[in-house]
Amino acid sequence: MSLIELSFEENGRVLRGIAAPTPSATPYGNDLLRIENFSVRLPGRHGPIHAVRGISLSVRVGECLGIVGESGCGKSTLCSAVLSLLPDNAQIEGQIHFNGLDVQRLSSEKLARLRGREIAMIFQDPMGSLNPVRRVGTQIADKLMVHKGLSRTTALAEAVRLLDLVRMPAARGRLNDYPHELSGGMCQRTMIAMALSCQPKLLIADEPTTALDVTIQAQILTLLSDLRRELGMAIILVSHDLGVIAQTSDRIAVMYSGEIVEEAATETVLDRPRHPYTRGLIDASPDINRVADTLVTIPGSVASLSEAPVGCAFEPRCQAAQHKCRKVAPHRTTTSSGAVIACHFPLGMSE
Amino acid sequence: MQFWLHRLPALAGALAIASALFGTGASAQDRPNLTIAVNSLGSKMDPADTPLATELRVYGSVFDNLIRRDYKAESLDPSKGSILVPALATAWRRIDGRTVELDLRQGVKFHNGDEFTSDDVAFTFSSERIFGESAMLPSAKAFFGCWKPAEVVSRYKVRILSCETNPTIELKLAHYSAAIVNKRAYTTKGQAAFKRAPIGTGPLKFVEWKDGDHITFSAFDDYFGGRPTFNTITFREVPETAARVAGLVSGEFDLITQITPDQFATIEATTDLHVLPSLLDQMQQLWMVATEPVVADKRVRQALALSINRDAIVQSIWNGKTNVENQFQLPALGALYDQNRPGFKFDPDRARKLLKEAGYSGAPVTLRVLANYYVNGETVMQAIQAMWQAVGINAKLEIVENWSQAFAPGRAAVMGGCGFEFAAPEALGSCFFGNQSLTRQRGFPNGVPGLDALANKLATLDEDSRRGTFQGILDILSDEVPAFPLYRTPQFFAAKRSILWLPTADYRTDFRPDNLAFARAAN
Amino acid sequence: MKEQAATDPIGRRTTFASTRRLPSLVIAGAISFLLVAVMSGALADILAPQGYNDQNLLIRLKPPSFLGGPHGYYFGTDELGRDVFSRVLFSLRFSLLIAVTGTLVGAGFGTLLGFLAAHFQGLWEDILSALVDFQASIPFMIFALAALAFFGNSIFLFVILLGLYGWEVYARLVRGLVLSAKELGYVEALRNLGFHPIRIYSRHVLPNIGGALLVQITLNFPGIILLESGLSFLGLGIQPPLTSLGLMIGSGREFMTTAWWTAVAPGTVIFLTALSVTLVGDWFRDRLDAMPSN
Amino acid sequence: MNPASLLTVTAVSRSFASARGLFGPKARMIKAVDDVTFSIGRKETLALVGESGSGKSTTGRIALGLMKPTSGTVHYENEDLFKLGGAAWRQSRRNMQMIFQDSAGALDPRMPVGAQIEEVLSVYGLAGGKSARHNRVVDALDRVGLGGASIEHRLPRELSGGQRQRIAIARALAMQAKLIVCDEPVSALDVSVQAQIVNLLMEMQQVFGLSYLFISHDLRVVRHISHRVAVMYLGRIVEIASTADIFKNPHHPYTQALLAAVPTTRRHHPSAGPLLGGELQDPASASSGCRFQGRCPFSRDICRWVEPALVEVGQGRQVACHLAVRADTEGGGRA
Amino acid sequence: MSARFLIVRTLRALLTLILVVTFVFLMLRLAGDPIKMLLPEDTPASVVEQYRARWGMDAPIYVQYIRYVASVLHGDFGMSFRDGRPALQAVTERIPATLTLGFAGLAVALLVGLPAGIAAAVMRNSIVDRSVISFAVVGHSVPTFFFGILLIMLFSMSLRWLPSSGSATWAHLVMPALTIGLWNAATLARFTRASMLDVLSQAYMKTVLANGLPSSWRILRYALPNAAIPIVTMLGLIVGQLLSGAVIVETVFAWPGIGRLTVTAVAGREVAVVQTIVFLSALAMVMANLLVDLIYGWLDPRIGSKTGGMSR
Repeated sequence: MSLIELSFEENGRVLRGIAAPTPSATPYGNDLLRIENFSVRLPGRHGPIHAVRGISLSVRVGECLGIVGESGCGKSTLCSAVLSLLPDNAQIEGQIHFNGLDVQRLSSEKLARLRGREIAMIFQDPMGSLNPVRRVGTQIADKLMVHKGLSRTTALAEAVRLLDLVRMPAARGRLNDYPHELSGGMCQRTMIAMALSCQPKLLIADEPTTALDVTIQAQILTLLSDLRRELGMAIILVSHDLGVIAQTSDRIAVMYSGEIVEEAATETVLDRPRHPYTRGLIDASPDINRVADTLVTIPGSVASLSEAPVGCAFEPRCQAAQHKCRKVAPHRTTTSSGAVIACHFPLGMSE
Repeated sequence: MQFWLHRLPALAGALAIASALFGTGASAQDRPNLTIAVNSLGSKMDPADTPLATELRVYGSVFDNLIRRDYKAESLDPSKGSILVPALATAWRRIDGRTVELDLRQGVKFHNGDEFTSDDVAFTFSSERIFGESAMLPSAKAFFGCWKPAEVVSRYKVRILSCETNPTIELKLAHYSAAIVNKRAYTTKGQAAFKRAPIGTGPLKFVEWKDGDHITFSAFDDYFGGRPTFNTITFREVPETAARVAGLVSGEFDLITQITPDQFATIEATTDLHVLPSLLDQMQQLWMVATEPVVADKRVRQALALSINRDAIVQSIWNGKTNVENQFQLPALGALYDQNRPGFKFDPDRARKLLKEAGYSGAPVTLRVLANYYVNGETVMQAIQAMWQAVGINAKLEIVENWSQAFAPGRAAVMGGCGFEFAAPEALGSCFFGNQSLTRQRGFPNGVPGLDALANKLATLDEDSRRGTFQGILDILSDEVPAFPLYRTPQFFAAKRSILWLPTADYRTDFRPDNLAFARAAN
Repeated sequence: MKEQAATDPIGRRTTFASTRRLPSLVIAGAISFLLVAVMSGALADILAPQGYNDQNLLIRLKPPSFLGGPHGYYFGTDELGRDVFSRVLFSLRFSLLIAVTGTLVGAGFGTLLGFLAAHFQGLWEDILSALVDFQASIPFMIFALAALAFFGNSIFLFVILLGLYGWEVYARLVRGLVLSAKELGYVEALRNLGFHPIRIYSRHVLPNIGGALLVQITLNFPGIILLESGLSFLGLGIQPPLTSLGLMIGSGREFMTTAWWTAVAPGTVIFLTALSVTLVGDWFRDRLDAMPSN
Repeated sequence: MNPASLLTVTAVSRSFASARGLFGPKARMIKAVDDVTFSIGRKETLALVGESGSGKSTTGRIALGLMKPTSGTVHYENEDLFKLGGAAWRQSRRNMQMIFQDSAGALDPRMPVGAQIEEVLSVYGLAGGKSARHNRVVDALDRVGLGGASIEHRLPRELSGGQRQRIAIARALAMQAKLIVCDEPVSALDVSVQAQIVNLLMEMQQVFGLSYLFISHDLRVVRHISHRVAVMYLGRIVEIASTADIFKNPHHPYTQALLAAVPTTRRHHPSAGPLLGGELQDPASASSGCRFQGRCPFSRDICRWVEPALVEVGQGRQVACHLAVRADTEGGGRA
Repeated sequence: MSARFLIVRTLRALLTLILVVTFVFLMLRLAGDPIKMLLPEDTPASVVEQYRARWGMDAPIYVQYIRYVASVLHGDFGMSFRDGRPALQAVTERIPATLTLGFAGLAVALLVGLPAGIAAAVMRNSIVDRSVISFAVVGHSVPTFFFGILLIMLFSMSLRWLPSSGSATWAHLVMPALTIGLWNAATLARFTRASMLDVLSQAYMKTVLANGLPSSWRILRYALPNAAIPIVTMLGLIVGQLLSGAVIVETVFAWPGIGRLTVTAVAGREVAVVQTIVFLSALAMVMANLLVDLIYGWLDPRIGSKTGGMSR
């Protein structure tokens, strides 16, 4: 982990604080993003919602981390927190370090630089994420003008290049289109182009394909994988669909009720899940290649984030739950292979 | 009775001195520009075209009459009745009971530079303007009765003729409807244009009219009565009473019209302002509509008249600043006026008795008044409604917007202002007698019993006979009660104390040099 | 018709989003004021020391008793020596009564048209849209004055006119709500269950949109109160001897310099009433919004 | 018309105006559903799959009689749905029900769920008295795994998505519906709950002999639940076959692409077909020829000019593709 | 914005005007004998009949209607019997005064309402926000006529700073413009705030934030254009409110405009004048709404494009 503070010159001005190590400059394996014991409470109508509960997580340079979880498990809140996009009234504990910088302590100026240049984000609803009354080209160019100091004309030319990069058909002609004139897939490509415009080191993709059709989803996922290879950026891919995550990520973190219950390399998670919830999730997902008479289900429904559990949050739905699970919240344990698990009685381990 | 007029003689005296001092010497630069706030500018300025009181206040000094009433002299000695003095005519004489011959003043100029001659008089009283079949102003014909077109005797001599013995010709000539208009302007521009840009001989010369906002006049320096004491007069339309008072207090206006006694305190609290009151030759009254069953019985009508405490209304709503007259008569009638006539006293007991006799059964008596028409009109009517209710009359009050609504079926009593347009009993004719009388149109289709016959006897020059006839008419009116008077209609102006000006018993404002002066040179 | 306004399910385009978390003290104050106002109006016969037309010409334009006026005349007297306090109570009754009736007329008419347009769509929507365009094309005050000019003044017409004020807001709102209810699916689900449309609209849709409709009513109500008082102020609404708050100001303005209480008392009451209804309406809408969405 | 089938949809088309205004120029007509024919047998599940804009939901609503087709007929037990009068149509609702994607929207938000089921019973007079009705409600709730009295007094918003979907199923069961059109019934649900509902639907089919028209974009669920699959593209059925056939041996290039695009937890996709490029076409700008031609990796000249008809290519299998037909007749098919 | 959108809007505006003319025509016929309403009350019966024939009121109603429409197209709205001038002249003479007041009021509304609303939304829950909300709620609840009277009392009577009524100088304009403007500013501030808040909560604003654009860009280039769309539709409403408000404000301040003419014409049952006013104000409103539609279509690229329809 590098906590180096570099100073370098850009546009004739000395800027302090944001290090810009190229992937080659930083040895692989170093953490680009480190989230430590991070918690978020959001005010809700019926008391606070404890959306994120003591999460620790790291993303390495150039890595794709998949976060999977069902609705309301706190995965989107976690993403927003990385860019410090949470509402003012959110209560935050713990730390997020990006490239050695404490994200929450950044001045608004540095935060803007972080958001624009270092970390990019794309969202679930690509259509709604683009300003409906500004032209697609302008929206990309705006970011280039602000962060790279380009002139309008150069920025627009750069926008064409970026749209080409994301395989936008007839890229030049799209500059003057408004978002409503594009399909959902094209909007997401535009969002990706905008995200890539300042060569971010980390791209956070929050359910990027949920609103898209399956064939388009496949296109976008392929695109993301390709771009990661080409540009060497790290990706956090968030989805509720284990299939989507499985195809794209190097590592998977499984979230349940605001916590990460299991985190390991993709193959490990899919082939040898240790947490009963992960197991259930895999079994409950119907697979195109697998036919069973009945699907294995997880009884009950997703736990509410407003109630703080005493024991394990998954305990009420867990078929392997024992007395201890109701009383004591399981700690995160790291296995020798580097996998993390939070369960008293992990699967595949004899007691 | 007219105790409140005590200040007028003093004012009149000051005026006389002031006009002597400034009347002739002031140059145009020295003369002030007056801004007068009126509640409405009206919509026309033709004296014979059914003018409204608001309109007459604006253009009252644009025209002159052949003969005018000397209100100042009358106010100093009310017992003399109406006093007629020369205006455009220098002298007049009776040829017979039906004919008056007048000598015209020479060298009088109209605003457009024309000289005033008998042609203008003849045109003013012509068939084409008033008396003809398709006259421009058919409504004026009713006022003049059976007058004939004026006859030109010479360039400066005319004769006014009536079809019958008519003692009121001179009085009518002093009436606003008889103001002299310029023939050339009238005939070349047409009546519609003339009434938006009038040409007369008066001290006010029309300059500009911005509808709904202001009308401006300049001083007509060739005025035969002397050089006007003002430079310009602008009438501003300010419908809100409070706003007019505010404007006067703030100095924006020099003179304001149509205030109520309730404003006096505010005005008089400001030392450089004063209230200028006058009583019009008119009475506020209630019309009885006998065709409505509930008031078909004259005893009910009498009861309605008797149950009103006029003194209370005058003392409270009018601050005591008007008079209750005993029946339809005014001091201006001079010899015909009977000061001792009893009139309608406040007598609720008798009213109850009369109602009982008439078998009044609590049917609603609908009282109508025009909205924002008479000063304090709605207020007074609400007071009367309460007084009627106090004697057991089921009085309903309706506030309406115009006369056709007021006289639409369902009304039993309507507030009106028919009065002495000239100081003679005949003036009541348009109200009460004759085929065209309002009474016939509105409630007594066959006329008031006995009234028309008696009224015919008025056509004589014999004063005593006329007096007897008139008192007889008043007796009938008191018995039949086609209408009954409430009080003299007062009008109140307020002005800067520096403005020496007297309002009159006429609606017309008089800004002639002898009636307008300034205590010190205006800034 | 503005599409935005028409399709917005809670009528945000035509109304305002407002203050979240209004101080509860303010809300409590507003609700208490409204309760007091309604009670005073309803119980005016009992509460008022005098009748609204009881005159005493001897004590005209006297200041309120706390300013040295005659004893028992809390808000002073008017130009006929009537008790301003009593008249305010009765005026509240008439003003509120007329405003409520007008609101019901408007809400009823608008709701009906909204339902028709949303149910039949097509031609009915065109009719509604033409009517809305028409209404929007004549400034309401001028429309009301014209109607009074042509048809003369009567309470009946007056109430109808007040009802016409804002009907289109209800129509748009209801159309939007019904359409979104249809979009939500439960209308179609009920139709699919074989329920008669009348049953669906009366038993299911109406109760569901009732809250939003009620909010709209509270949002419109201050407007109606102001309109009523405005027309009465011009002398074209309620006529004496009846009384209304606007009429009181209308006749009281003559005495602003000498007897300010004649206009200030009813003016303050109008202001407070409109303010309270607005605040309560906002609060109510916030509450409705705060409920878990359908 | 197949007398054995419960529901027969014959040559159904439906057009919509793209935009409509008082004075608007003549609106363009978009064929959302174009000449669609299929039937569903008793106790059978037919899945209708396709991407957004393929017309599958419209087809479902037409099949249910909720929407009138521009042309074509729908027969339920040999009765033409659109020839029924208002009352008879309403009566026919008893047999045919729908379950929506958004179960919250399908329930009256302000009425306790128990009352909503009871209302159906009382409207149709399905159970004698009030207590009998109530028993039926409790019974139905039991059936869908919501036993215990506490649920029935709750409002829809107080239930989870899965519970609401169960209520919708319970209501259909209470009505003794025979055919249920499920429009994306599980796509809004979490995976764990989705599995519960899928299982429940299959169980109910077994117990009550229900037929389903199962509309979904999720081929993974479809594979699990359906007996036959019809694949729609831009308003037309491009392939219809038994589930096993479709998944093992998809004939139409679009079906192949669709299968290839499905994300799977198995990293090595056994039936990986070509990944589809391009976007879904605007249905309004449909040109001549095969609708899929623009995105089809195997497109030939003929595809550009001649629209392929849906033809029988095997046992209960129909495909609308020039190439697939040829391939099939040439023996074996691709794959 | 397509040509089709323009044509549709224009046709709708024309339809509305036709409806207004029809309404004006019918109203006179529904209200009783139109001749009696058009002539002074004391007109003799013979003259009434004469006029009935002269004005063609004895013709079948549809003929009368066609004639009426034709005369309106020629700008002939009949005569004002009060001053004997064409009604159109009496009305048009008043237009400049009302326009002056209207524009001044609009300026006050925009200059106060828009910045206040934007500031409140951007600084949500701050003291600024609370002040704006208080201003908006209070401003919206004060009856304009009462507020006007209070202004007169304060500035004319007590302080003597401003003239109380009339239109002679610019000083006369201050109080009426404030009265009418502040009331609308309250409405506008609230609406702007709501609209801004709505936009600020949209997903695309999160995108702007996530892209690190400066807050001035965020507010001015990204939020405002979107928020402006509903605000512009609101402006059509405000024009109507200005005209409605003019009736009362012009009465209170004796401003010689259309509003006061309406009141006097109604009181005098000047039917021709009232008809003219109704038609002309409708014309103004329709033009204003047309303009609003055009701006709206220009601001919002979704309107009138191939995917945005007439009614969604």
